[in-house]
Amino acid sequence: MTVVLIVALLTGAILFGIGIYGALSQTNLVMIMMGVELMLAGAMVNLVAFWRFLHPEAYSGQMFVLVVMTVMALEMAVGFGVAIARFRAKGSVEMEEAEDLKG
Amino acid sequence: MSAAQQYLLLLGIALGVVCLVLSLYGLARTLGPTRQEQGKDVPASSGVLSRDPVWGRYHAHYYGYALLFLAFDMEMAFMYPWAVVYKEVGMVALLDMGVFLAILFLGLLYGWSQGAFRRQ
Amino acid sequence: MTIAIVLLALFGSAWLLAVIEGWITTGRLSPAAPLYSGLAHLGRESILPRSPDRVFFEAAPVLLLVVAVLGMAVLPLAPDLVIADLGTGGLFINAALAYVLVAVIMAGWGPDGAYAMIGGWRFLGQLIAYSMLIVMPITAVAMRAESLVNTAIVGSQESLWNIVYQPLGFVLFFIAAMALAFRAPFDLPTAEGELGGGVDAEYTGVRLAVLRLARLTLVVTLASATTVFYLGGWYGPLLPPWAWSLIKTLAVAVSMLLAGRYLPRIREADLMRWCWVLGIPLALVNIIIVGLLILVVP
Amino acid sequence: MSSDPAINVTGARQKRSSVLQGLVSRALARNLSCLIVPGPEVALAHGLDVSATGLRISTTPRDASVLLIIGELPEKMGDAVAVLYAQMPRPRAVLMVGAEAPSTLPGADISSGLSQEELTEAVGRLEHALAEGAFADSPEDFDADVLHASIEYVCPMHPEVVEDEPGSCPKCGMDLVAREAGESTPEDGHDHEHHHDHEHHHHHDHEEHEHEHEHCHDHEDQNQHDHGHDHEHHHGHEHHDHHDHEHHSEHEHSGHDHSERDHGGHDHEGHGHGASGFMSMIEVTKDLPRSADGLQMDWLEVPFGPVFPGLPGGLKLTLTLDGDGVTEGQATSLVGMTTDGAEGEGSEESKEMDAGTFIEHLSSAMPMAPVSYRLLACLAIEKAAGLEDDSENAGTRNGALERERIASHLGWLAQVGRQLGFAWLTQRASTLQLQVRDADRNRLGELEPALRALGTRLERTPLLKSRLKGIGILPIDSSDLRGPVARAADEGGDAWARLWQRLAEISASLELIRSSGEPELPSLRDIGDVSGTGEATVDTPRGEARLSLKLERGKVKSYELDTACSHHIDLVPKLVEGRELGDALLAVGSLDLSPWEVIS
Amino acid sequence: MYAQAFFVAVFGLAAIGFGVVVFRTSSMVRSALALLFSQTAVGCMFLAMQTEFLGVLQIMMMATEMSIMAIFMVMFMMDPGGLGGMDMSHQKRFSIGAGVSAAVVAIAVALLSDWGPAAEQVADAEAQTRELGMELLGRSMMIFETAGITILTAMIAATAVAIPVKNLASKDDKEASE
Repeated sequence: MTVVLIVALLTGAILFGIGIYGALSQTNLVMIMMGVELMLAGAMVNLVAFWRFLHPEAYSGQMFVLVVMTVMALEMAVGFGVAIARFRAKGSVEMEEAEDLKG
Repeated sequence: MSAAQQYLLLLGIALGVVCLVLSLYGLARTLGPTRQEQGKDVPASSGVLSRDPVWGRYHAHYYGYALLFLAFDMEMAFMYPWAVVYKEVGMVALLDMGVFLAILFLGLLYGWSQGAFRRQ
Repeated sequence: MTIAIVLLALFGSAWLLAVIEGWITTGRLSPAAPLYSGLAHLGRESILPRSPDRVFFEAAPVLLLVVAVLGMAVLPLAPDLVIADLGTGGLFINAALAYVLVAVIMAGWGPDGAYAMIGGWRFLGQLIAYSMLIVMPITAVAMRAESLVNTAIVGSQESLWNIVYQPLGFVLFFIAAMALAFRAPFDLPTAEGELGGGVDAEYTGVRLAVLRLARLTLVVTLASATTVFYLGGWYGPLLPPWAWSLIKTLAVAVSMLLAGRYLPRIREADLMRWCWVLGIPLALVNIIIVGLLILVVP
Repeated sequence: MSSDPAINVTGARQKRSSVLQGLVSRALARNLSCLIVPGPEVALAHGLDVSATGLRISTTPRDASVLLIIGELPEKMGDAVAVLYAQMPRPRAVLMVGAEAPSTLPGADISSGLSQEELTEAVGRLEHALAEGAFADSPEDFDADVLHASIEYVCPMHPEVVEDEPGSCPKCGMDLVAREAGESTPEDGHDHEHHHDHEHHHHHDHEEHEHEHEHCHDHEDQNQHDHGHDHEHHHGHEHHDHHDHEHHSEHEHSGHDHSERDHGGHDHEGHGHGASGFMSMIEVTKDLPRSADGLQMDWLEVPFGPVFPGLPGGLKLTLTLDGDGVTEGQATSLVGMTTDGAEGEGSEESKEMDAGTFIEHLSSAMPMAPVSYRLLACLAIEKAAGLEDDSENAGTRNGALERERIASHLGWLAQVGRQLGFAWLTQRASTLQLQVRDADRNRLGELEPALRALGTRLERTPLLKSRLKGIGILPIDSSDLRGPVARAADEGGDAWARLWQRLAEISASLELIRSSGEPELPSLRDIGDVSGTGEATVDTPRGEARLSLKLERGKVKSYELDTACSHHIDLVPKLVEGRELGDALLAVGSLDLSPWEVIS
Repeated sequence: MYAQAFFVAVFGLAAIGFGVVVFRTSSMVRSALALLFSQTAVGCMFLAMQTEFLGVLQIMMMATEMSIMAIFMVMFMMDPGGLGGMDMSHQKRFSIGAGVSAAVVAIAVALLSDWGPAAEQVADAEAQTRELGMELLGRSMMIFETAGITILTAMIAATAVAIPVKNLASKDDKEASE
């Protein structure tokens, strides 16, 4: 009865793929963070599926998901902090322009 | 009722409410069309016709709070499971959570001292 | 059957609330007023702003209503009168009510009007202020009940209501619930004197009717949550359990409406500062007090 | 109730046969909400209790079915009224009280006189009319000049190219972009938000051309892929191209890329963000003014008024908002009196006015304080006529003035209540205002405990102090303060001090009335056909007003009026700057500006 | 079981659909709220997989976090309303390639691995919350406290970076760097 597991893993993989696409293709710091969030979401789907269908008795699996969720929130907090600081200094949060300015 | 059935029921209620609203909209449509007139669809701004879009970069002056909130909010993800077993575990749980909250409280104090708790 | 009764109770309470609200503001008690008001809204044109984010504009009132009804669906009126007595009930109601924010942001951003947009983003600030004060008092309630199941939470109050056991939590939760329902004096997103209606400003006709209904329902849901978490739910002498639930819910809802009448609107800066500098430490103190009480008193 | 068979509501809704129609029409008639123009405070000043007639007072046109216009509206308000009427959902009706409908409206559906009885009766007629005629077969569209925006077409690259017709730019051949005329010019630094409008019209084009762009992407992406490890260099080069405007770069791929990006870039270009084709956030933001915390955001100019629930009707406050903070603000009055008498001094058309007419003219132009200005006019004319101070009437005149002061301050409290969402205060203060307005000395004595209780109650209201304290502090060098604003300046000079100053004045006025005569409307003594000049000063509820006039053969030849509000309105920019929106509005509200008394 | 697969698939598709919208729309608020609904759908997937506490938690946390994301998008994106319809991406082909290959690898692993027998039974929500609490206070206590420290670090880092100590001090920096 692993069909649910497979479905969940496929979803997780595709979400992860979309997240990678977003993180790589976007020029903007905030949009890149959205890509990362999607990647983490994909990872969480996988983790939950593993916990549920492989080791429902080991709650460290759920603990792991909680930690990923925490990472998600903290990534946002720090990311936005950096975005504010960048914006204040440069007037932009575009990543490309950062390189532009360096040169 | 199993948990799955309960969630299905909730989903059904949500869809039911949506259908109810849609049927209300349908009922309202039977009463007559909305006349398209000059100026009617411009957002109301107290007697001045302001057609300019307002979707600009909005300055949220509370971003200091927002940053701390993002981090601090995570605390309750740990607190609910903790609360449920608190009585069973007893003193250890109190100490554990005490340490955890003390750590977070330090963060709040730091934010406060740095001026995050104000309109920027 | 249960569903019908609970929904009837919900919308019936909203009706009563509307009648009472009309009574307070105009001084006339007319039980049919909500009916006429609803029909009148049905009869008015429902205007779409000219270049809105239409998805948001349409979704906001519906989402608000759905959220309020879903919140009510997990709250028990009597031991067996609950639509879905979830194992995560205390958390689920939080989750449902968090989407009030999403609905308000949608309503604010949707119509592309300045007043509405400012109102929507103001509510985000308001959420940052009140949110922890919804979540943390419920934690303390769950500590006593040793469960997140709402019927168990009421059950834990059989001998002593939580309002006596943890009054601090009740006060914080009540204030935060008022802020969540964005009624006066916390009506920052819809402030009439400051934003000319704010997020409500662009809704007309049947959409406005749905929005108003949703807001009333939200008040009832929050009042019911307060009843379940702090006022001992269905416990009470003589009357049947559901009657006690309804009476308490209505009393809380009316007091929420009345409080706004006698208070000026709070400043957003003050709200945020007080919630973070005073409210969150107090909520922590509440948790610690409850924790000690649980350990000390058998 | 009139049983006129041909009831016609101009703002009726298009009919579509429905079983619900009859029921809904009746509901519509029983559920009337009105938008009061210029504002509820004017209704109160005229002694009208609108909510007692069964109308619900609405604060936005979106929730109103009746446009209730009270008194004669100055010409400048015509456009505002038309906009409000246009934004009300049908079925809608116009109810005129005490005046003719402004020319911009289709005409009153129901008219009534300026009294409570007539208004109640008119509301009854209105209910009847709506029950019968809320739905019509073919209602007429409402239209007014102000609702039309002329569309003009501009070239995104060349801002100087403006055409009336769509087409292509004569200079570069690009498609012209539609925009609404009358917008600020592109060079207008902080009006950055305007650019969206252009882009909006552009949006459509963009989508149509998407196919082409996808083609371009392919090329570019190919390039990227090949030099995958070489990003930094590649981008640096690309941007270099943009800055140099090398449309025909030898690097074909970069060239493609450029044209794709340009599409977005053009929109900005027309707005004075430099001539570079590359749209850079840095360029967009670098000319923007910074907020106090160093972030450059888009500033938004938002009108508050002329019919805004939190401000007196007729006052138009335009605030430039940075988020919900105010960066600058400007207040103008749309209903202010123009002293045509003073202007027309030399000219032949100068309106000579009979002394009696002049008094009526002046007092009716100031609906918020008619008694004070009537008194002022009487005093000035008597002075001009050379009459001695009249000691026997002084008591009654002062009584009337003080009574109006109480009523006016109560009106201000009601206004503050509306602004703060403090429903109890609004209701209590307006009830008291209506009672005080026509009260005699005994009645005022009876009302005294209620008035004092109001003060005690406000003192005990939680949140009120924190809301008002520190709001609207005037700059130290502000001059020309008058009335309560000036008297409160010593005690902190904030909104809280002004509240207490006004409450104290209410008490003081009660004392004065007790010691003076029965309040009576000031009337002009017989002056005869004299000539001369005279000047008088009256301490109106909002501060001293000075009137100097020239009398010729018993007629007012010219006059000059100087009021407190004309000066106070200039304080607004300083008061609102850097404040949070709610605080800024409250600061303006605490000045108790009466836009009618702003002389232009 | 098939019902479970059906709901997991439906919510999975919703999550993927909203995830795609995130990078397809030019309105920033839509983008942020699409991410929110994608995360909500993920939460619903958790619920469908009977991981109730985490599911509800996910649904709840994301509502506030993604709304805050929306306001930051509106603050920092050039055209938050998306009226200009401009493209803010680069190296598209490379990104698509990377995304697709990552997804393909993950899918291949998912399909080709032998996952063994799936667990049929799972504890109900109440027991799950309780067990998670026990885990939190037992074996994973250090993880829990470490999470606390991490949150503290993030709070300090975000505050230190974002909150100006002195207003407009940074303006001078900017001028100096130019």
